[in-house]
Amino acid sequence: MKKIEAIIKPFKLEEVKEALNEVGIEGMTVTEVKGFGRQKGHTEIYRGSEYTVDFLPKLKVEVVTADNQVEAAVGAIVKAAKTGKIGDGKVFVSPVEEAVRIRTEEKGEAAV
Amino acid sequence: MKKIEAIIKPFKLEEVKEALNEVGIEGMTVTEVKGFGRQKGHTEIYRGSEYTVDFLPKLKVEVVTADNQVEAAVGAIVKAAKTGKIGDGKVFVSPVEEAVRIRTEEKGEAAV
Amino acid sequence: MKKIEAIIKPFKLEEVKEALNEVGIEGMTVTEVKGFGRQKGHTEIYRGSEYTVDFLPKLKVEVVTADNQVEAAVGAIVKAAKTGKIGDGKVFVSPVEEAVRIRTEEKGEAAV
Amino acid sequence: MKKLLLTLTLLLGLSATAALAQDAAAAPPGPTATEISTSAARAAAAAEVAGGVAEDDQKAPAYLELLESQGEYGYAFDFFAVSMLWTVIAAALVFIMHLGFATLEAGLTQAKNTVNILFKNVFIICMGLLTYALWGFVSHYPGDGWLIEGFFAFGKPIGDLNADGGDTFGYGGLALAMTGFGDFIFQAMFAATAATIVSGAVAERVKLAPFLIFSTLLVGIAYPWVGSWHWGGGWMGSLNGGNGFKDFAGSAVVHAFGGFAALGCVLLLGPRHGKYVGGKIRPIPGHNMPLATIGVFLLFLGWFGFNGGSVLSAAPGPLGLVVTTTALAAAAGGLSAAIVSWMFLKKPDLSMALNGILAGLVGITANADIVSPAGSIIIGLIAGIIVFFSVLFFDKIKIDDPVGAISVHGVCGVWGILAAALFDTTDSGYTVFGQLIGVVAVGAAALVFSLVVFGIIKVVTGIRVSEDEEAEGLDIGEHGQEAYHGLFATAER
Amino acid sequence: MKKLLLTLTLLLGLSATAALAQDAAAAPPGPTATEISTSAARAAAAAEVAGGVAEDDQKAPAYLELLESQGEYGYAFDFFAVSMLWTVIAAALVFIMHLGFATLEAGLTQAKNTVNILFKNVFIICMGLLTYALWGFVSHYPGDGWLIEGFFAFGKPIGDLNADGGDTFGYGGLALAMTGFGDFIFQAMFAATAATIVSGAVAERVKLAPFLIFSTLLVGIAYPWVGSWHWGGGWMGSLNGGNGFKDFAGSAVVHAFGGFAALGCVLLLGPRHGKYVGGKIRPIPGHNMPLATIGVFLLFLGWFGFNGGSVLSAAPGPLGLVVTTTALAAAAGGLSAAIVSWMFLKKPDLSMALNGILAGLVGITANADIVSPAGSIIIGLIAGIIVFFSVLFFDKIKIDDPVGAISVHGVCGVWGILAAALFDTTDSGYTVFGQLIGVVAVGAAALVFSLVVFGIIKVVTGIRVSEDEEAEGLDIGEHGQEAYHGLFATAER
Amino acid sequence: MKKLLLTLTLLLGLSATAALAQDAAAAPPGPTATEISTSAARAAAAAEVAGGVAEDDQKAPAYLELLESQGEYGYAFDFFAVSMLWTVIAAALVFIMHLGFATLEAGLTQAKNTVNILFKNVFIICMGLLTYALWGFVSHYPGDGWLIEGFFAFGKPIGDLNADGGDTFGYGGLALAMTGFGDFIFQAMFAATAATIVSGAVAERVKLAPFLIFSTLLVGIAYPWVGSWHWGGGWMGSLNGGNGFKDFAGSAVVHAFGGFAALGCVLLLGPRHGKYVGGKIRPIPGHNMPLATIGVFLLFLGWFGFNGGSVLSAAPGPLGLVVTTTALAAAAGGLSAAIVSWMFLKKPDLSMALNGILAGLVGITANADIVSPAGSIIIGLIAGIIVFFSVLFFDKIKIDDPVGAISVHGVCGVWGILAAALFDTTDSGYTVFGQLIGVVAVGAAALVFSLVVFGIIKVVTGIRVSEDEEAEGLDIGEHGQEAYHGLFATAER
Ligand SMILES: Nc1ncnc2c1ncn2[C@@H]1O[C@H](COP(=O)(O)OP(=O)(O)O)[C@@H](O)[C@H]1O
Ligand SMILES: Nc1ncnc2c1ncn2[C@@H]1O[C@H](COP(=O)(O)OP(=O)(O)O)[C@@H](O)[C@H]1O
Ligand SMILES: Nc1ncnc2c1ncn2[C@@H]1O[C@H](COP(=O)(O)OP(=O)(O)O)[C@@H](O)[C@H]1O
Repeated sequence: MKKIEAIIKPFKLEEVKEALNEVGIEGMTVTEVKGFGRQKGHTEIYRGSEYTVDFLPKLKVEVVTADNQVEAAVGAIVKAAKTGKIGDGKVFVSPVEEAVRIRTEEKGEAAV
Repeated sequence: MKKIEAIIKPFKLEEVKEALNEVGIEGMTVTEVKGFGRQKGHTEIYRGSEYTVDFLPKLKVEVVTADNQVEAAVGAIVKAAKTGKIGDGKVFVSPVEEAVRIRTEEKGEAAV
Repeated sequence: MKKIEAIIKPFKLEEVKEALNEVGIEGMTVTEVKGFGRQKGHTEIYRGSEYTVDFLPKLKVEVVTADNQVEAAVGAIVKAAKTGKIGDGKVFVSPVEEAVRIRTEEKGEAAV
Repeated sequence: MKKLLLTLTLLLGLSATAALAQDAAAAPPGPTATEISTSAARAAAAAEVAGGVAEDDQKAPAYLELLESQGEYGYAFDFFAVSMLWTVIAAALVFIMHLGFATLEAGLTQAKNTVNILFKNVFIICMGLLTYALWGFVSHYPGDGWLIEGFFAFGKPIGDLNADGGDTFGYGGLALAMTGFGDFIFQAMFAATAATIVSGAVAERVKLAPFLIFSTLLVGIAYPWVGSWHWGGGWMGSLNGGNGFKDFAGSAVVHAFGGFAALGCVLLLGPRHGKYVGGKIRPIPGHNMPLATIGVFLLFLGWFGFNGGSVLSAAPGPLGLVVTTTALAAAAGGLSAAIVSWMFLKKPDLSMALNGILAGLVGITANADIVSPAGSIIIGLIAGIIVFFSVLFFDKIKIDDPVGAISVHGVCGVWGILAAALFDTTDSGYTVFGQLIGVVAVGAAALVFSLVVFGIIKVVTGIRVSEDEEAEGLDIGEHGQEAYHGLFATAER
Repeated sequence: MKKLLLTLTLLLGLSATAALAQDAAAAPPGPTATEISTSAARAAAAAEVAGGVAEDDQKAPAYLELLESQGEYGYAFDFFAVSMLWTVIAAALVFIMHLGFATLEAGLTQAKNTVNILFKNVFIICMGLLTYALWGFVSHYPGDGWLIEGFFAFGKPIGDLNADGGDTFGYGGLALAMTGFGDFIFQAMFAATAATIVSGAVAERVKLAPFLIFSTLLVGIAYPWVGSWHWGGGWMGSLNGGNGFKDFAGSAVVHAFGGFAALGCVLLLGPRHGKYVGGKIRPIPGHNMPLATIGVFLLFLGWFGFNGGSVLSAAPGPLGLVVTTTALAAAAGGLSAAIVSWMFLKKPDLSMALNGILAGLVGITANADIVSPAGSIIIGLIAGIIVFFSVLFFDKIKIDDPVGAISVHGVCGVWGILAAALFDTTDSGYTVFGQLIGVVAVGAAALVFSLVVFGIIKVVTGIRVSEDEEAEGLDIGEHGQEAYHGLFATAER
Repeated sequence: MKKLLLTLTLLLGLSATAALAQDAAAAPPGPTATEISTSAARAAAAAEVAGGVAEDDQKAPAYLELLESQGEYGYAFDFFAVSMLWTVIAAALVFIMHLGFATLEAGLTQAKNTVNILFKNVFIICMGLLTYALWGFVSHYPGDGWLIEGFFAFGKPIGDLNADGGDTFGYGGLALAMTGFGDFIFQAMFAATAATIVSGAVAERVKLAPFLIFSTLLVGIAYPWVGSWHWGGGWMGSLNGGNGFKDFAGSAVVHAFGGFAALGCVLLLGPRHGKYVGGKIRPIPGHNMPLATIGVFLLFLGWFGFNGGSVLSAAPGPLGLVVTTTALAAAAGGLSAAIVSWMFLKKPDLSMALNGILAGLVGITANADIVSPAGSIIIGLIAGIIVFFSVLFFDKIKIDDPVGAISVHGVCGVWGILAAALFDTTDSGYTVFGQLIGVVAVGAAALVFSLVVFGIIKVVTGIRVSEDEEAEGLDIGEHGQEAYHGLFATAER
């Protein structure tokens, strides 16, 4: 199994979710994060002084899935999340050795 | 070392923490997340219109631990987090290659 | 590629960011988390009763980077995040198999 | 549940229509006699208040006599107008207490139950005003329309309370210097308070519809019923050896009433899941202290109208005294609760200081017009100490009251009633014993009413949400609506 | 944009300086004639209000005659003083409605647009007060200074409104028992309301600077212009067969005016991105329901001053009636909207109950002084039902109004005007038809003004932020400022 | 620290007991002479205010003479009653300013220090009311009880302020138309304001107990001491060539006093960690802009009572003028601060607009009763510009003031005092020089008091929390209580 972690722009969540559903993935976990990267932050003002905000709001979507679904899933995410503008985010894939469904104690790919 | 990531129902945190303590694990990191899965969301109402909320509040508990503790830890989590109802969550195990305790710069299993 | 996950004290973020920039790392993702560990929580009071808060606010900094940068990055984080007091946090390193930049669909080390 | 609710709706609709019909019949031909007669009972109630005034005013009898001697009340119109204006403004101040309760209760409970708390408070003020118009006011002040003399009277919809012209002392005399509508609106704002007190105590676990039905009965029927014993000229006038029960603005008939009704409900309801685990108390901290603080300041503000308006005229002497004693007691209560919490818990507890202010306010409510400034400070200091130990006590015996309503309104309500005997500077003959009888009667009535009515509802429909719903929060369970939407909500749509 | 803004600033600065100059010239030598004459038109407007009072007061003509017969108004000074005091307090209550609007609108929109909402509301109250002083008041109440008789008058800066001494009925007579400054400040607080209503409807997508210019013109020019037709003694006095248009405190000239102006803006602006997708409505929930609830309670509180102050004196009879009918209609509106939402949506909707309270308040505003309590309850019940279906309707036809301003103020404003004819207990000859003409005229004027002026601005500078900015939020885009900073902000600095 | 605190508690308890004893001794036998005599000094102070009134009222001397000629004040009772009522309502409005300060300060600071801010504000209003009753009022208005003539008087507990009957002009005459208790409660609400101003400036780093002790001394001793120079009939009456110092409602003796006391504290305390790093300013944004906005609107509302109540009667002429000038100055301040920030920072800064409203309000406070509407607009416009540059200036010189209290209250307080000379329309002989002397004296006294007293406390116990505690937040460090609890808190219990 693999874990796919995608950092995306917040307003793309709905589209990413639907794209994943379409390739048969029906479980995912989402976290609010702040991202720092090439997309430059913006200047903010507060009581007369300016300052730079480097960290921008993003969402992290995590999906654990069987090896043979990874490519489809990554493809779906990339397609749905792309705006073509800087700051669109990244997708990372890493190995997962075991998965357990707490409710049933099923293990492995059956659990995800 | 392995990283154990458990997605659990929020009100189970205390029990999971205690179960982990009992098997000798004394460090963990918790994140508020939203989960999407078989547990269907609910309908909400706002100013006269209905809409579906698919993402449900969950907590993610992360524990990095020595290989030989993994089984006990996963078992403890599963036992503590189970309600038997849909949406209880998942446990994922993945490899960790290195760990450093910032304060002491200890490395490896000594660091977790 | 590797993923470096660092749990740090919140007020150290700025310094960690700058330390990472100095070793040439220009992308990272940060999450608000709560940590449980040796650093004991504190007692709080509410309407006449005391209770213990075990989970302390921390930040998780995630960086995916090329293998040959890992050492420098970990070193930079450790140096910047250290106060020498308990609760300084941990750094974990784990394998990443693939990375995709959503905007350009670049893959691998070019994507991070 | 749904059925009960629909029945309720229907009943409300019917009464409103009936009221309209009555009204339509009565109004056009010409001003008929006012619905609420300025009966002997009402005059008696008013005289009790006037008593306090008169004693302070010994220097000005000439003017008062002058007013009364004027057949037409001509020159006195202005005093009447200013008093009536004060009544209306005081009603607005009491109204804002409902926002105070809403934010205090929301702040001291969990985020996942916030919509539920807010909805309950919105419902109670709306329903409270309507039931008071349709039934409560007439039942509260029956004049000579008692069913059981001095003990119970039926209510009915108010009619044209300006039928007497709405511009002279004819409605209530010098000691009730307002029009019928002024009297109504001021009292109506009080009425909803009692039910709101209960709402905080049962928060985070009570089923919505049964609570709404209970609170409708509480505010619609029980509150004016018990209140009529004192303010309606009922049997309490014979307490204290005929000097009457002393409860200036309602430490007993509003606050203790609400507090003991809350106690009854909590006894039937049980504590929140997870509050008491293995003999240990696990505090469930409120989710938003600024909201709670806003609530207490608004309640403090509203109390200027609650106590100040209870002078029932703009008589300058008593008005100045009442607002001064009220503010000093609040300040003393806040301070002593903060200091006591600091001494016993090592750290100063904001949530306790806030409760202390309310404790001081409830404590002074029965006696604000008859104590000295120094007396008011002491009453407040003691109230602040009482509320601290009372909150601890109820937690110890596992009576789970998320906002401290039982301690603040119930226990400190009793303290205020007793303090009226202890700190009276007017030698009016109030005794600790006489006062105790009164407040016990009120508290017992509230408690029994709650146990019986809420008990019946418990048997019929249940009163508590499921454990799952409690864990998930009542906002989603009862309302399908969340109080806060962050980045996520935005993202998801 | 910047240029328009600077021009605006300049104009403002110039007028202020001009005003000072005029003032400096006029003031020292001695009290000159008051700038705002108590003209025939003003007296007429006042008389209309007095009408309502007089009818209720048939028993007290002796006193009123007495007052008028006193050449010096000596004894009447106190009634004048108390009335003036009420005017000032009512102005303060109406002022707090602006906080109510600010928190309601902020609560019902997304967190990322909160600074923007708050800024707009701060701007509107500030700009509204200034333009009303520099132009609006005189244009609103032109006396005999009409440019087009009964239809339009130029404005100019107010001068020394105490020039008549500021202490007698000389300014406005018995039915306008206040000084010139009292009159001004009360009316000025009303003025900003109309623009604030629009601000909620266009929230989350309107470009800041164009909206500020539009709202300056709306509050500065259009509001007093349309208002002069009714309150300024304009052509509406001939409606209802010469009995005049009945709009007690502004269901039409304030609320419907604001609501229809909002409709015009929303038509030009289009819905928020993502609100209507593929024929489906996707609600965009507000980010903070406690804030929204605070807003509605503050608006309810402020309405004591809005309607109560519109008695224009402290006359006890009408005052008591007006606050009672106002409160009952609000309560009924909140309850019926809650119940209807419960029946149709299976769950009780807090956001709807809140809108229902406001619907009841807007519905009673035109007629609070001429209906019975039962009438007010029915007006409120119906308003609550109307607002529920109206909100659904506008969503269905894809008119996106984040806070329901068009339904609450526009639709229920119309309802209030009609209800004045339907529930009148004073036989004043108001007809549904006559009322309809009036409210249609007001609504059409507001709509056309919006379409034309906002339309021109749309062509010249654009009125909508970019899609990217809308997604990211207007707080960062327009202000470079965020409303909330958590742990993160702390960490990052 | 604990010891100091306990001592404080003890002292407070003792004084209260002493007060009770005194009171008990004095009250029963019969009304003794009022504790606060209507001394020559008081009358003089009152006359100053009356001066402003009289000049506007030249047309009504007949009525005023009539009132004075009536031995019994009979007919005048109503004017007295309405004035007293206004005093009480104004006190309530000033009270709500404390909630305004609490929410403004909480909103403009970080979430981790919110409980601390709220606690300080709760403490200050409580302690302020009590110390004012036990010491301050008598020391503030010494009558002829000066220790050092015109410069310092001891305080003592208030007694029965209704001893004169509480119902005639006997207490303060026509220009102070209120009872003793009315006078007390209105002044008491003012008193706590000065300490609250300081609380914002020292936020996020000051140690709790030392600050509470300091603020107790500031509000209890220093405020009435300095205030007695002006309002107590002290030496400032000889300024401006004997015309007296002009500070209508306290630009100097309340606001500049608080602002300069804040400056002293901040100088001793140093900036927050991380505010100035390597010569650069790093803004620390407030955590909750809606809370801050609520605060400013509530302060604006409260100012209706702060300035309006300072008319010290309900005299219609001055009352209307004062509320109008107050509102216009606030509006102008908000607008000019917004526009200046827009021009200099490219974007409109909500936090600055909010500060601008307060700047306008502070600027008009000294002179609201003697300027024209146009004058008030210009005063406000300039105040808004001043506050913008002042905030920038103090940041530049590394005086870290999280809420801008020094700029808003200190600097704009000075501006208001000078504006009284510049924009006076009454030819009262106020000179820039005379005004400057007064405000410098007040500011210097506040600054020196702070430096000395807070300096001593700094040496004895320290005044600043540890760097660790500052990083973690004072809520946990000082209170063991957090302001916000989310999903997590729920989960964890
Ligand atoms: N090396 C990295 N490790 C982890 N997260 C990263 C890394 N680089 C970028 N990110 C995340 O991806 C987001 C987008 O990256 P950015 O460089 O701004 O634009 P783009 O994805 O278009 O290249 C960042 O905000 C950050 O959250
Ligand atoms: N493939 C997955 N990858 C990551 N997280 C998942 C995955 N499937 C489920 N989850 C997480 O686990 C939670 C519970 O899953 P769900 O399918 O609802 O019920 P159950 O665990 O009982 O099968 C989800 O809310 C989601 O957070
Ligand atoms: N085994 C672990 N797995 C995951 N996170 C851990 C683990 N141990 C500690 N942490 C994280 O590191 C933080 C600091 O650890 P702690 O034991 O308190 O202090 P120190 O880092 O000084 O040893 C914790 O708050 C927790 O977030």
